[in-house]
Amino acid sequence: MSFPGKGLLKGLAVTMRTMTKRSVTAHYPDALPELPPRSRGVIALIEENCTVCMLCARECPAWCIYIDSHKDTIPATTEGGRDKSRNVLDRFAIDFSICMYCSICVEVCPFDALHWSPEFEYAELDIRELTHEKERLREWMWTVPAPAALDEGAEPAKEITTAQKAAERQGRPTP
Amino acid sequence: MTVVEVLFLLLGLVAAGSALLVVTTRTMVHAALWLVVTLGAVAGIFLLLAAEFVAWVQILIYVGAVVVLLLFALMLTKAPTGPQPDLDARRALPAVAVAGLVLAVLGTTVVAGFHGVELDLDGAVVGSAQTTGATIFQQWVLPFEVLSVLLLAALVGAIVLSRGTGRRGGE
Amino acid sequence: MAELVEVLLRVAVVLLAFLVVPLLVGQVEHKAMAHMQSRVGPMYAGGFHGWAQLVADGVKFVQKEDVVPAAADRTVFKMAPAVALLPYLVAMVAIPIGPGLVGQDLDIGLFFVVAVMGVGVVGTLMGGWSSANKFSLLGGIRVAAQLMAYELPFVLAAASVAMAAGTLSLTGIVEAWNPWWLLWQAPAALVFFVAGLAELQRPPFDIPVADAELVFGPYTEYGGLRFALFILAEYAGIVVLSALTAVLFLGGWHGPWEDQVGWLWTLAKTGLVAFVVVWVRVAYPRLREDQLQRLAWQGLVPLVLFQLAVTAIGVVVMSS
Amino acid sequence: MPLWWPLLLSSLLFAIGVYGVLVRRNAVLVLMGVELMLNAVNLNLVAFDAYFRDVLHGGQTFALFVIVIAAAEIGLGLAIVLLVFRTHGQIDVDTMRELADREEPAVAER
Repeated sequence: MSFPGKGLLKGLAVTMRTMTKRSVTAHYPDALPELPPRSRGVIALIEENCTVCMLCARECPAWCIYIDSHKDTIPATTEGGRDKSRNVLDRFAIDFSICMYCSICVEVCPFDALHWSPEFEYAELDIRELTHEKERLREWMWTVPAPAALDEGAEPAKEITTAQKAAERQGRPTP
Repeated sequence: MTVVEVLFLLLGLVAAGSALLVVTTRTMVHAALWLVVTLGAVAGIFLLLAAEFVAWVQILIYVGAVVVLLLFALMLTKAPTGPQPDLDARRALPAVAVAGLVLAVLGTTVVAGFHGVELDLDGAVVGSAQTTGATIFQQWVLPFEVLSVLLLAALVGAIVLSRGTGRRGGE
Repeated sequence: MAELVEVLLRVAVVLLAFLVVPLLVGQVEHKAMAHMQSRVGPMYAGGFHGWAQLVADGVKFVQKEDVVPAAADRTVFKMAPAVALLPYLVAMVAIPIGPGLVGQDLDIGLFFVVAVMGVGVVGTLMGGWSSANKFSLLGGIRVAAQLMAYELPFVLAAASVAMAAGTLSLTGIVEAWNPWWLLWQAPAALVFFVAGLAELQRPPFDIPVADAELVFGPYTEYGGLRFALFILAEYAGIVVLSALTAVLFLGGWHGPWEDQVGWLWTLAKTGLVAFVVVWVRVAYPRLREDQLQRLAWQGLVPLVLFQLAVTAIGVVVMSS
Repeated sequence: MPLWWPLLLSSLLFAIGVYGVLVRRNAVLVLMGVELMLNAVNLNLVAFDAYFRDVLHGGQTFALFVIVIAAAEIGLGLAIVLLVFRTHGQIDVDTMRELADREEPAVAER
């Protein structure tokens, strides 16, 4: 049956029913949100993994990653050998006032040096202070949660299978 | 001078002054807003003259409806925001002459005709809703009915006028 | 002397009510609307369930810069909020909440209130025109069209109840009120309430300020204190409309123990109607411009004309 | 209060209205002038009503009637103005000459 004002009555009923129910809002500053792993809060950096390959800086659509480095020479370990050279990271900074949280840098990083941390309370009073240097990015690394568990029956992660194969070839027992 | 007289003079000054601004201002919407002031002041004078009902009808119909209609028309006819130099035709002098003549004739007539006549406002003249309603529906029923027919005609006319171009444009 | 003191006292009470009651309505809207949408609304300001949120808002508004657009008509722009707000204050003076509990009892109170409420729209039109902004101007045009459409059923609905009571005095109407008027005058009450909502540009009739298409209609260029005054005018309008609906159609102070707590009944009924105003806002989507005009001319006007005929028959039958 | 005060004010308003009607070019502003004149008439009617203490309240009643007529007039007038605006794109009363006699002897040309 339809009559004029039916929609209005339905709306009134729904809103009244909702009002009498208890709302499940989390009261944020008092109750912190539990964000899942890989939530795009802030980008954290493991400095040790970074090889200064510059992929992240080049792929960044917003050009918000600044990297400075120099070459370091490692003396040869064997007699008559050649000296090795190695990239040393001097500065790694992300300007979060430009970053658009697209996650491209995290994806392209070949050595897993960049990770998403769910940490989001890093507002600053001045926009220039939103450029965070590698020390701060390293600190955020401690807030990166363990990745989500794989689905039931899914293939194990590639890293683990490769490691297992290598171990089998060497004849060691697998874990 | 009594309080009523002082109030009358003040309201009269406001009414006349803002009426002058209605016809002289260079900004069109200001004219409508000054008209509001004039109408409000005249409504105040109605209150002083013991015509309470007429005063509130004046506010309801004029300020609430007529001025809103006028502003609506100004907005629909794309009245610009700023002042415009060419609002008046170049005939201010003859217009002033005609208006002055009207004022002179009417003014001398009323002043000469009613000089020395006092308006007694303390008496039983009360334009309340009850007395006004009673007189309209007992003594003035015929004009009232004629007026309602006129209003209906105006309504139909306005509808026809505003629909006319739409149909022509459609065909 | 005692008379003067009494008048001053009445004015002070009305002014106080004018400043406090709209805030109450605003707070109810904050909280009720939030819960109707499964939220909790403001929780922090003032400590207990954010009761001081609107006070905090007011303090914030006062601190803001007073901005007038360069192309705007400065005087008109600055005066508009006052013109929008004052009529509701004046209207509140004439609304009784109990026998004798009224700012100023007028012989034609109903007429006075309806006339004065129409003036408030001029303020909105002034704001819409003087902002020198296309969105504001469009909003102003919509406000004018909406007012033209809904003023007629609004006044006719008020006329119906005045006809039934045989008086234009608000106190007199409440005195003459009978519980069975709830049935007899129900269409008029409905029309009065709906048309009043439309005159206040409250949702679902808020197409003049439709934020998705007109930013904020006539108020787009306003900020700080002037914006706050416009918002206060909207909530004061809700209070006046609710109080009028309660007094005209819901019997004002009639109720159990009306001799002792009559004024409480009026306030309770006013609060109930104000709650319905908020409730409707949450429950119904905004009407389109053509739907709005159709509702006025094809829905409310015929309905209220029918109601006038019914009222006239009722009055004649009862008096004979 | 002397009776001629409101009467003189009314004459003044009327004269101002006449000036407005004569001098303005915009049709809406012309209508505003007409409103001023009608208001002057109302003021006159009300003043005489108060003076005569008419038991029939003819003055106030007629003032009400005039207000109603003014409302009808403004409604129709603005409908016409909007129509003119739609067809001509402007509402300057000086340029609306379609209903006037041709200045040229147009009939003779045929």
